[in-house]
Amino acid sequence: MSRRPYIRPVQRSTWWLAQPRYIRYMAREVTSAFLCAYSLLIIVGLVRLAQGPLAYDAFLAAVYSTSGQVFSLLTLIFAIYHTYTWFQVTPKAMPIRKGGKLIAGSIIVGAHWFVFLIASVIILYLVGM
Amino acid sequence: MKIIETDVAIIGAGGAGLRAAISVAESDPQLKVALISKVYPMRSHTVAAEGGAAGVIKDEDSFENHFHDTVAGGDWLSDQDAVELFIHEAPRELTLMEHWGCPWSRKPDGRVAVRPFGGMKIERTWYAADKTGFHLLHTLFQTSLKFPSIKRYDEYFSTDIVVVDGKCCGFTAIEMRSGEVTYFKAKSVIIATGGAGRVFPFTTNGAIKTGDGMAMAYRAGVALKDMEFVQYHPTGLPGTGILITEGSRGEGGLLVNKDGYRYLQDYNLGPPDPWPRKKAMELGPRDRLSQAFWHEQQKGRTIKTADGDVVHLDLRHLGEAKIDERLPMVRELAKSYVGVDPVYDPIPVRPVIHYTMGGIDTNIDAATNIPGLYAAGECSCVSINGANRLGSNSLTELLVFGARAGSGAAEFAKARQGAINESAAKQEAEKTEKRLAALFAKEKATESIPGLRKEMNDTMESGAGIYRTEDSLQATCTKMSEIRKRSANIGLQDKSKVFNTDMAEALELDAMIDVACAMANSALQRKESRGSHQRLDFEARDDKKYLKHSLAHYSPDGNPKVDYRDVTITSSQPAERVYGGAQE
Amino acid sequence: MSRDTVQLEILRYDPEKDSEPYFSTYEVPFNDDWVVLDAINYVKENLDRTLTYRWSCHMAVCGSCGMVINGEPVLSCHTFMRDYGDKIRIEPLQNFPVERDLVVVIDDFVEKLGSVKPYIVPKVEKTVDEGEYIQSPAQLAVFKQYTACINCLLCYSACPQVGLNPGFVGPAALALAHRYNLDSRDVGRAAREDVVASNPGIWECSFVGACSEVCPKSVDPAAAIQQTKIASTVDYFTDFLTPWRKQ
Amino acid sequence: MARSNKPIVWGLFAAGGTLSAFIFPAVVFVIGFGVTLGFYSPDVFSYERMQALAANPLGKLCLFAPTFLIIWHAAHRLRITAHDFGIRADGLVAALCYGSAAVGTVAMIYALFIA
Ligand SMILES: Cc1cc2nc3c(=O)[nH]c(=O)nc-3n(C[C@H](O)[C@H](O)[C@H](O)COP(=O)(O)OP(=O)(O)OC[C@H]3O[C@@H](n4cnc5c(N)ncnc54)[C@H](O)[C@@H]3O)c2cc1C
Ligand code: SF4
Ligand code: F3S
Ligand code: FES
Repeated sequence: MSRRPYIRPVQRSTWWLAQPRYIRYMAREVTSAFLCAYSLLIIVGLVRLAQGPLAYDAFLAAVYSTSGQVFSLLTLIFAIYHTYTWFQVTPKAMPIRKGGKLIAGSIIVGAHWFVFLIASVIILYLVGM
Repeated sequence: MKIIETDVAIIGAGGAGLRAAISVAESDPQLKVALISKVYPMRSHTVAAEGGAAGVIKDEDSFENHFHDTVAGGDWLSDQDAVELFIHEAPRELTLMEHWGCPWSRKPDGRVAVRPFGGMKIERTWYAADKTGFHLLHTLFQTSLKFPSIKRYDEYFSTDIVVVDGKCCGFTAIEMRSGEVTYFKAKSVIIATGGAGRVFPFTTNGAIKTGDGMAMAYRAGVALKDMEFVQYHPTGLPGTGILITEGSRGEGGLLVNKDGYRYLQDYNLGPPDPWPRKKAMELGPRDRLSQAFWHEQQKGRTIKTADGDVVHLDLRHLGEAKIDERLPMVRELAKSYVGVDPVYDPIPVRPVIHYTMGGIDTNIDAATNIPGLYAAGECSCVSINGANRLGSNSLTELLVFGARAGSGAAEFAKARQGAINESAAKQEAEKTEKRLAALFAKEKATESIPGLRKEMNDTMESGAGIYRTEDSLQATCTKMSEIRKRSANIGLQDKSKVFNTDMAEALELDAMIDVACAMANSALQRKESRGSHQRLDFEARDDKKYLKHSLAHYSPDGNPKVDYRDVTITSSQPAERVYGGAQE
Repeated sequence: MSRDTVQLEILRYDPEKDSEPYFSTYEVPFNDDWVVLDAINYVKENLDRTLTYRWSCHMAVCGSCGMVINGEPVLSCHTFMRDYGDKIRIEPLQNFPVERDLVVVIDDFVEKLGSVKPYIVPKVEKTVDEGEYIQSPAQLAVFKQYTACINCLLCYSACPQVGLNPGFVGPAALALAHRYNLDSRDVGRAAREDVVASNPGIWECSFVGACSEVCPKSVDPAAAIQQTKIASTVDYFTDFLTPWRKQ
Repeated sequence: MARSNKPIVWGLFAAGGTLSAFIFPAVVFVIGFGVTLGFYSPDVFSYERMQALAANPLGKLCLFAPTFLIIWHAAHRLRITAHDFGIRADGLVAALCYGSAAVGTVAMIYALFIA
């Protein structure tokens, strides 16, 4: 048999360095690490809250410490990137038709950002109330 | 040698081959079907067809209309019994395609829409935007996956029909990936290998359209019928030969010369109405339009470009919305390959070799003169297209006669008496192996494959193009038989067994030379002008002598013997072909 | 910039001679109107008869000439030399075994394509004499885009999950399943779910989106897959909450 | 082939992803910088105020539901990301990711509803 198809090896852990679009993808996926860590932080805060004022204040101090602030900043950046990527793909996942015609993706994405703004303002306002 | 045994074997998995396979599978699920193709089915050139497929559907249309358009369009060289059968089956086959999922374009009420096409009296061309062939092919391919009895052999290059005691006993093919010669032992065989446009240098046809099946049948003893009739399509893109569909004229596109003048009115195709008038001007038949170009060129009224002379196809007045809805592919192709956006500028176009009306001689049941051997699609000639095919008849043809070939071959396989004499058949099949071994073994090749192919292309264009003369054809015939001889001296530079395309090109060249010889010789001997066959030395149609099919019989020296058979006429006596305002 | 020649670096592999692939360089004339396939054909006709690749239509519709050019999967008949520099690097499609030179083995894909039952399962059987099924232009528009796939496999080459998970049914096949699921004439969705909604089906896709970025026919398989995920998830929960409805 | 059970985790992933896209930047801003940037007075996050919020049934829900969805969103995506980084022990990774999310969920239930 003269056939001998050659199978090129796949770089299992570094494949994503090959192309900018893969790097962008991995950046999006890595947002989950920050979302995860920050949700854990919130949960820790809730547990601390349940444990009493001393525990809770120590927790707050940690959040306001320099490393806590750096962590929050990083998370904020990745959270916004998550929002950006998530909105960007919604027209694909949930296309909307009206009268047989597709509604332009940019309109759907724009509407999402609009809701995002309103939601953010409400949250900021409610917390301060 | 590997032997694969089956009931029905089909060579070619384009529209015709796939339709035939499904037809066999539906007629009897017990029959084993082998579907062989030198490329994956969805690569077959049916994929390139853009415009549409003809079938009577509108209330104001009638079978008589379709019959008459086809017969007159074919300059009365069509067999009228075949045309009758064809037009009646056409809407049924197209409806069947709809049932199988073909995304035909629709009218607002949800019924199938039709568009006008060249040489047709009423709109009857079903279309799926401007990707009709693509959708037909993929629908057929995907539907074929439903049938477990259809076993595909993709990328097998078929080379020779095996005939024992005058009966077809299968064929040989080379598995491209291993280089192994395989004998397909079959009770009946259908050839559906498509056309042979690649015989010419400037063509809309893909690289695979090299007439292999025609040559196989021809060498096995089936005549090639009406090979002198080769269609030029009036609107190909200069340089690449990419087709701009007739649908673009059906939608209202205009052809103008270098002065912006709609020159077709000078060739009995007027009046130049601003709207698309059926069977007139831009909607005249292809042969007339291509010939008009030639005359304009003689008069110096075409536009000179680096890729030869062109005229302009103007779609601008249709507007962006209509172009995008009906002709998206035209816009895309023009933008990419000639850098012209038809919304803003006219598209440069010129006539280009498009279709082989002639082919493997079959009867109305798609059967050849060799028992057990059938043919359908562009490789065959049942004679519905006569001397000039009407646009959108061939996609329908490959469905109608593909289906017919399938049921005929199925019946034949079931009724076939007596086992195939395997040792005799194997002996025949081994000839292919030997021929191939000799090709591989040749050390000193004095001819190159691309070189010889180019010489063939050039002589076919110069001698057997839009207009022909005794001298030009004689020169081409002489040149072709010289090329036939010299082809014995080609060899392979690639000696690998695996996916050897050098070998495939050698075999394709071999087939094309046979086909070209049949074309040139048949043309030389037809001393009249009819449809796409136009002779400057015999300008009139001569029904007395040539209301006949030409039949070219194989001869190894490249000079086939050509004889004739009467055309079947049922209800339409030959008359003058009139287009334009004069028709009414 | 005007140039006379361009260098093509083409990946070569002949299983009968080579233990592994290597690059060969060819110098070809530069031509403003040429697509890369024209340059490759030039090599085959004039420089090296052993160069092996697939092509047919030269008009971006048969899907046979997919290659990786300068790292990006493209149709070589629809990619212009004028858009590249003086060196063009040409490799076979990623994620497929290399049969020889630029020809890859696609059996596995063809198998997967068939596995999603890509044909109409009719709602009501109609005979030909009863005419066509009625389908409004709006109903057609819902799935039209997903019928445009030419099986060129650029998406399989671009999708990292195809490379990392050989069992993955992959973008084009899943988009085709979606095409039939959305067709108003079809009721085969439940039957397709066996493959489509299995682990190697839609769930192997992590929405990289590369498939849609490289698709020459704007099929947008990424969208098809995400929509299928949503529909399958809804199905799953409906089946779970209303077990009596299951046949 | 068998139908996958992934819709369970994917459903949570999708819901959490959507919710977090809308609210998480604001939430992180509020928690991380609301006070330090002087946007709010420090007592906005005082023990008493938070305690009151956590005691209110509606407040419980507002704290629990989003956090629950987001942590499950993140857990599912992390599992896939681990695979993308070449870690092939998918069973173990899944157990770790979903396990942590489950632990977090239980901790929240404990903090909000039991303690
Ligand atoms: C650009 C273009 C546009 C067109 N537009 C229209 C239109 O709008 N309307 C219309 O009616 N017609 C149109 N036509 C004509 C029509 O498309 C063709 O006549 C028709 O598709 C031919 O189909 P087929 O099945 O006979 O052959 P093909 O589709 O060419 O298939 C041939 C098959 O045979 C196989 N094959 C060939 N040789 C071998 C071998 N040696 N061994 C094994 N297998 C082999 C190939 O692999 C392939 O599968 C158009 C043609 C072109 C080129
Ligand atoms: S989806 Fe697009 S990229 Fe993928 S095979 Fe189809 S046409 Fe090619
Ligand atoms: S690139 Fe691959 S992971 Fe999904 S969105 Fe496309 S199939
Ligand atoms: S050659 Fe057909 S797609 Fe490129």
